[in-house]
Amino acid sequence: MMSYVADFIFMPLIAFVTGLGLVLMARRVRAKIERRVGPPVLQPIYDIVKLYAKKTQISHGIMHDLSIMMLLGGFITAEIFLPVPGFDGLAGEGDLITLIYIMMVPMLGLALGVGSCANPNGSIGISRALTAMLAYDIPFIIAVTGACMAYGTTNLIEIVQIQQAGGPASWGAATMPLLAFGGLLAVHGMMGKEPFEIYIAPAEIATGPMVEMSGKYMGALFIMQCFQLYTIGVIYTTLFLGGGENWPFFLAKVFAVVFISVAVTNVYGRFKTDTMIRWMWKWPTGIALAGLALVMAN
Amino acid sequence: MSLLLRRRFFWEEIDLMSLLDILLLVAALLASGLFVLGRGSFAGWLATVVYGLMLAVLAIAGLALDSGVAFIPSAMSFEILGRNLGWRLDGLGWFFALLTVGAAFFASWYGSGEWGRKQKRMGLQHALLALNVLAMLLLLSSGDLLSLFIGWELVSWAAFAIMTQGGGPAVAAAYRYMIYALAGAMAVFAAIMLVQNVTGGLGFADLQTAISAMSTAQVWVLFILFAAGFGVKMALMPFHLWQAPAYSETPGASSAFLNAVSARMGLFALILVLVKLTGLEALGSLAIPFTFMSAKSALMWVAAITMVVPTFIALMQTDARMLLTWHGIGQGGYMLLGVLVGTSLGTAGGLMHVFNYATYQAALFLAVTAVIHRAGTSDLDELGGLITRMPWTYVTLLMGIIGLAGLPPMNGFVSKWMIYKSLLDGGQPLLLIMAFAATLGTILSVYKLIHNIFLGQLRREHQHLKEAPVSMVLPMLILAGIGFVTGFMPGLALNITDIAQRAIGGDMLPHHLGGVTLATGSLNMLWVVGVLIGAIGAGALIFYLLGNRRYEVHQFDNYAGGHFLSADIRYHFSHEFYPGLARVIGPWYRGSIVRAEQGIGILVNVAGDLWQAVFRVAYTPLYMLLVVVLGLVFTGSWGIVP
Amino acid sequence: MSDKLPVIEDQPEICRSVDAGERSVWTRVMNRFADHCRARSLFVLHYCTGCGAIELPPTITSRFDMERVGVSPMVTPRQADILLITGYLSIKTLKRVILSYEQMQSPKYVIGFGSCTINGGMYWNSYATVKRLDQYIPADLFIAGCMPRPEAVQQVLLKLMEDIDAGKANGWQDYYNNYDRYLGNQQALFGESWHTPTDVIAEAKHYGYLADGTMGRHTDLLLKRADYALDRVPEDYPERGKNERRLP
Amino acid sequence: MRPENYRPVKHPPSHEYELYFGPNHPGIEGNYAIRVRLKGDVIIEAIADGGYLHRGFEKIMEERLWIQNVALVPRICVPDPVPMEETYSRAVEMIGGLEVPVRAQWIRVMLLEMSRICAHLFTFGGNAATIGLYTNMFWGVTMRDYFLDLFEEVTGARIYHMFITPGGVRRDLPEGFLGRLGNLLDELERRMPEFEDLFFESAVVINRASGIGIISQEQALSWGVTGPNLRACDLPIDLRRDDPYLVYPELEFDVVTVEGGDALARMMARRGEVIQSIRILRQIIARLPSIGGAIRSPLPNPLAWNLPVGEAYARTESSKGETAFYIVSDGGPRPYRVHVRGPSSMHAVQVLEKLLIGARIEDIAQIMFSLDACPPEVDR
Repeated sequence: MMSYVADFIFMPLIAFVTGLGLVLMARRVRAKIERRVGPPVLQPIYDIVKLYAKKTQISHGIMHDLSIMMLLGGFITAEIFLPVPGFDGLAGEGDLITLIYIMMVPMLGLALGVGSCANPNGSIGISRALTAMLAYDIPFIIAVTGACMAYGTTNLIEIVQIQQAGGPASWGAATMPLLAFGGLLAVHGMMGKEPFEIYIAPAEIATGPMVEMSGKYMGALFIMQCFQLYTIGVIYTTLFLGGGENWPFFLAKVFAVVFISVAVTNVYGRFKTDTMIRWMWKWPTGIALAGLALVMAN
Repeated sequence: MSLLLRRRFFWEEIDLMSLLDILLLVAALLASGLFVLGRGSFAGWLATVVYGLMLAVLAIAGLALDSGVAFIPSAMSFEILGRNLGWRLDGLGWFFALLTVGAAFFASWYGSGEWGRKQKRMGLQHALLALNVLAMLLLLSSGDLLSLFIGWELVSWAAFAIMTQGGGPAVAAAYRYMIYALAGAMAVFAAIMLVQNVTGGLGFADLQTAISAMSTAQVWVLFILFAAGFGVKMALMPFHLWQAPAYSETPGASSAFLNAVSARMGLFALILVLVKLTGLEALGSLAIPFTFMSAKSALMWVAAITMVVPTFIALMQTDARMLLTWHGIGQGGYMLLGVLVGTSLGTAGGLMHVFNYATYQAALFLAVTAVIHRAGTSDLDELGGLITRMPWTYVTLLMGIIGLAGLPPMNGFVSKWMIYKSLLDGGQPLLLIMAFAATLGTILSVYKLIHNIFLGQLRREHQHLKEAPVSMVLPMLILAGIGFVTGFMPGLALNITDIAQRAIGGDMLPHHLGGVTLATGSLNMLWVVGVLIGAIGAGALIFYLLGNRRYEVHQFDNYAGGHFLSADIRYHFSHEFYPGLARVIGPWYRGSIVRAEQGIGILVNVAGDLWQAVFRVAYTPLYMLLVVVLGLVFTGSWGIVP
Repeated sequence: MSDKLPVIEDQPEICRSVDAGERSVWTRVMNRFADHCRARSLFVLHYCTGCGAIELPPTITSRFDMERVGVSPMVTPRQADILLITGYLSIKTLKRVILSYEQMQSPKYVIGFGSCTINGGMYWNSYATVKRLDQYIPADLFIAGCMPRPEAVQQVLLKLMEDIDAGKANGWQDYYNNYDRYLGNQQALFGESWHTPTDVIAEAKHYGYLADGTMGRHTDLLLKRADYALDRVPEDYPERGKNERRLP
Repeated sequence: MRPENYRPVKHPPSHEYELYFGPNHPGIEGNYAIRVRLKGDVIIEAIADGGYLHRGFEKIMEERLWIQNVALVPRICVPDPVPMEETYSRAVEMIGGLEVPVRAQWIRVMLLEMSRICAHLFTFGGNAATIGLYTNMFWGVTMRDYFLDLFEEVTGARIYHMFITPGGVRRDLPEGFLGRLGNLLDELERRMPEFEDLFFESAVVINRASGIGIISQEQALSWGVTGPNLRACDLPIDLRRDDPYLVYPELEFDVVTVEGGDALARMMARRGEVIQSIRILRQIIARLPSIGGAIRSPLPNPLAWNLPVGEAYARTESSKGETAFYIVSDGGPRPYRVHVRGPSSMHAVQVLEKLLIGARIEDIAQIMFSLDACPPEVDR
């Protein structure tokens, strides 16, 4: 029982703190590429505390509030179902498929909240975000399917154990490099970084979903960003990089996954929506399908 | 349930045989009674109560079936052409009958209140609904191929009758449906005749012996005839064109009923004939020459295409009812796919999806009907912002779409999970990817549905709308509630599908209240939903405890690039909701099947005209000559060949 | 020559305005912490109201890089903390500025940028511009000059941070407390029918910032005209057609 | 509140909606607005909505002395102020019959070309930022900042120099300035490949910019398009070549033309102009030290300076297009009437409105930035 309590409290907390680090890394890397200093170390925390400490909090109705709860709740749930070193409590109760669908709950919540703000920019942003989801999820799903076929299970704990049993040579990235590469491209789209940043697009739709978010609503979005980067990093690490043996290695892998994305993002512009779909359905999907074929052939 | 059976119950005292008789008798009485009394304002409530009673009877029958009774026979039987027609309700039929009567119960309840009073001929609708129930019960309890065919025809005509209620475009759509249904019935009839020719019998057992006796080509013909004939009813691709217009033009409550169960009759017949009687091994051994595929995998691919294509057609719809019916077609693909996988997990998933689909689709249709009732339209471009005006309808629609999209915590997720998992374990990654893609399309589509109706800008003419009355809100909320409860505790629904699965045969799926535990990854919805609710509660705590109080602003207090908004500015983004996607997959919507249908229509017309011309034109002697010559040649060859 | 300039002591240390809830030690500590964070995370509204906006890109880009002190541009007024009035305000712009200001979340800060916001500057005799910003919305700080250099922008932001940290930048409370006065000035400029979709009075009531100056004869006028509060569309709205420019 | 510019759509078709692009929008250049009517994300109608930056320049200038207006004119166009000063000064010189010393002419050309580079670097940055390529904006704006340093060294101000006065320029160049300018040009040339990789040759940029906002040659001529936008339609029209002023006839440079007329072509035309400006500046660095003489012809007391009765029209090829001043003097100490012919008012109103029809939401910002219109100059 106590282990469950520890899971429920510490896993989201660790995810949040790690996510803060990931956000800071993203901002710092970007600053370095843009040849400037970048934000101070505590900047992500300052931003979130500042937003929560706003003295007026504008709401656009109950659904707007509920969406924030769904957003945080969905991601907290996702964190609890992730296998991380030392805490696997609930990863066995729901598998990889469950996890992928749980991650859609906060997205749906956000979409509903943005819709209830009644701002056309927000609605267009959600329309683009969902379109982007359709674009990047197909290669991602192929990668996940291929990995599950290769491991013969969707149980996250077992996936990690299978990879750790054989050392780095048995990591997904080594045994199925094509799937891992296709998945990495899809993960880049999932993080919403350029060139796939079509749903924030400040110059086009004025930051889309965030357009009416203020105060703690915006703060929740900042927290969501932390969770999102962490969750994506962990899922990719679990599937293809052998999961976590211990915390230092594990975090290094998660940071590496996110780093690849944030390092290449700054030299690209933003695709148009249809270009992104075409690209995603051409390259990562093709690569992942080739990887899937290899897995099936074995 | 095993605990309950230690004691003797009253149904063990009374004759088990009569349970089905009671059911059919009550249904027939209700249908005929409603034709007479339907105009009274009490008719709807009467029907609701009777459906409730029938549900109770079915529950008793269910307990009996669960306790190991193979089927509940009926005393009713006829002798036609020397063949004995019999009816009996087995577990599979019972499962579908439960859904049928349940859907009729909620539809009737919904139609009894304010909504029914606004309808022009509600009495007829009630009566036709009862007729449909009767026809479906007859179909579901058919004991041999002939009674199956009779039930099939009855269901088709009853559905045709209820579809024409809308008038105008509804009649045209229903007419189109009827053409498809008759063609399907012909195919089924041909298949039955084929069986009769081979074995001389029409019992279910005859079919099994026929298949073992037939040549491969004959089995193929049988398979194609059955699949096409029953596939028409469940709108398998490419026989899907009739369903969306026909169902969406039907008046609200009846439409919910039709959507929830009517198309599933086709699935029932397919399961009965292809899975239960023929057996999946037989289908699997029916290889397509020169390919790696068998009849089973071909049908699975058809199911997968039925899953994906209609979903993406639904994405492009601008009418709420059309959108939902297209999804109905797509969801049928999941069910068939799950059943065809053949593992205990897949069969249970497919059957559970039938149940889940019935709950959320009925709820969705009732919610959309409530919107039509208040706002007068279901055109997605002409609504918006109704969340403040119709919050309970919004809640229903929200729960419904979460189910339809297959996200936790609703029940749609569980059955889809089981189907995904069975595909993965069955080594069908491509089908799994298609299932995932269809789910993604569904998410896009249902968000458009809820956004365009309930979110966004409230239109000026809808400023003074009220929530739908309790008689409408309550049934749909209960349906959505069932969806949630069976999502939280899928074991409840799996208990029901167990009965059907036992009737089909094969392994049973071991499950518990929270889901299933498998070696290769398990699902415990008690944990998933519990943690999700707890985490949303934590989110609520964070939301309410941290930061200042919220202040709700008016809708026009909104960022518009620094501009001022007012009621007469229309800024609701609704039309062409996914423009980027439409640009990519738009060219795929060339409507090849629509054109094929039109082409067949033209071909039939041309052939008819030609035939007519043959008789009209003045070359009769020439034709006579031709016929005579051909006849001579035929008889001559007849003489030569032997 | 002393190496220190004499400290001018003529104005007393402005006390933190005490919130109604700020009685316990806990809330006081939390508010200090919040002020600390507020001062270090400032989002500037991305609204180029005037020509001073030309010096903002240099300020945020690689050479001066304001992100290293936590200042970053934000797109919509909902997310922003600072409204930079970058130079002259034409009357048409002022309406949008007021709307944007009212849509921002408190605490919010206004910085008048350049001489034009202080006294009209170069356009002191223009018929189209507003000469004094602080008559219409409360400005916390001004930067003199035309055009102020990026260093000046940085300096004023640092000063603002100091003020926020010390709890002194409270112009936004003044807007709630003396809304009637600000609204009167706005009405004098825009006419009696002026209102924004934002309900400042209700917001002030909700958050307890209601003061004697919040409501008065100008706000009475506002309530009569406030369509947003009544959910109705006035009948006298002009029809489409007369002056509509049609495109070929 | 009914905003003055709002014209409501009384009963719009149910599939259309309106969107406000600006004035408070990151996709808009400056304080400017476009109201678009959309179906899906395709624009059916676009109406430019300016006037947010109106200061009444032409009226204010009538109330100020000839020399006071020198301080006013650069404020008409903020990103590219030097051509305004130069054109105004030249118009005044034409009325007053003032002769500009040769050295002052060379310095003016140098400032003009530096201002052109600044404006184009700024535009590249803005153009990249509309598609989320902020790195290019950060680098480009920083590069421009080094030019602003040089401006500050010469004129004492970063943005509004007020340096070119009727009759010449205010001051001579500081010691060693040309060397520093040369170094900066070297640095810019060294950085150009970076910008090429990042921006001009980036697949994403080319993908997005090509084919949008196409102006045909006939349209360009009939709509009054000038400057790089015109030359992007493959029309070699350049005032520096066609109607030479100052010492441009003595300088070697190419008129950069690009085929296509779309957003990409306009960007490429500007890129070519930056290279040509570097070439011009190198020639100036080489020749300016050998040109001596005064930098200003003597003026009478500027506070009591009555120009003779007359009128003048002076025009300049600025980074945005053809900038011109039409000035009428009634013999008094102040202009009788001033008209500013800015290129942006054509680009940002009539051209933009027409180009946006049929474009998509994501193209609005890019088309606007590719036209490089300057809202303060539109509104004046």
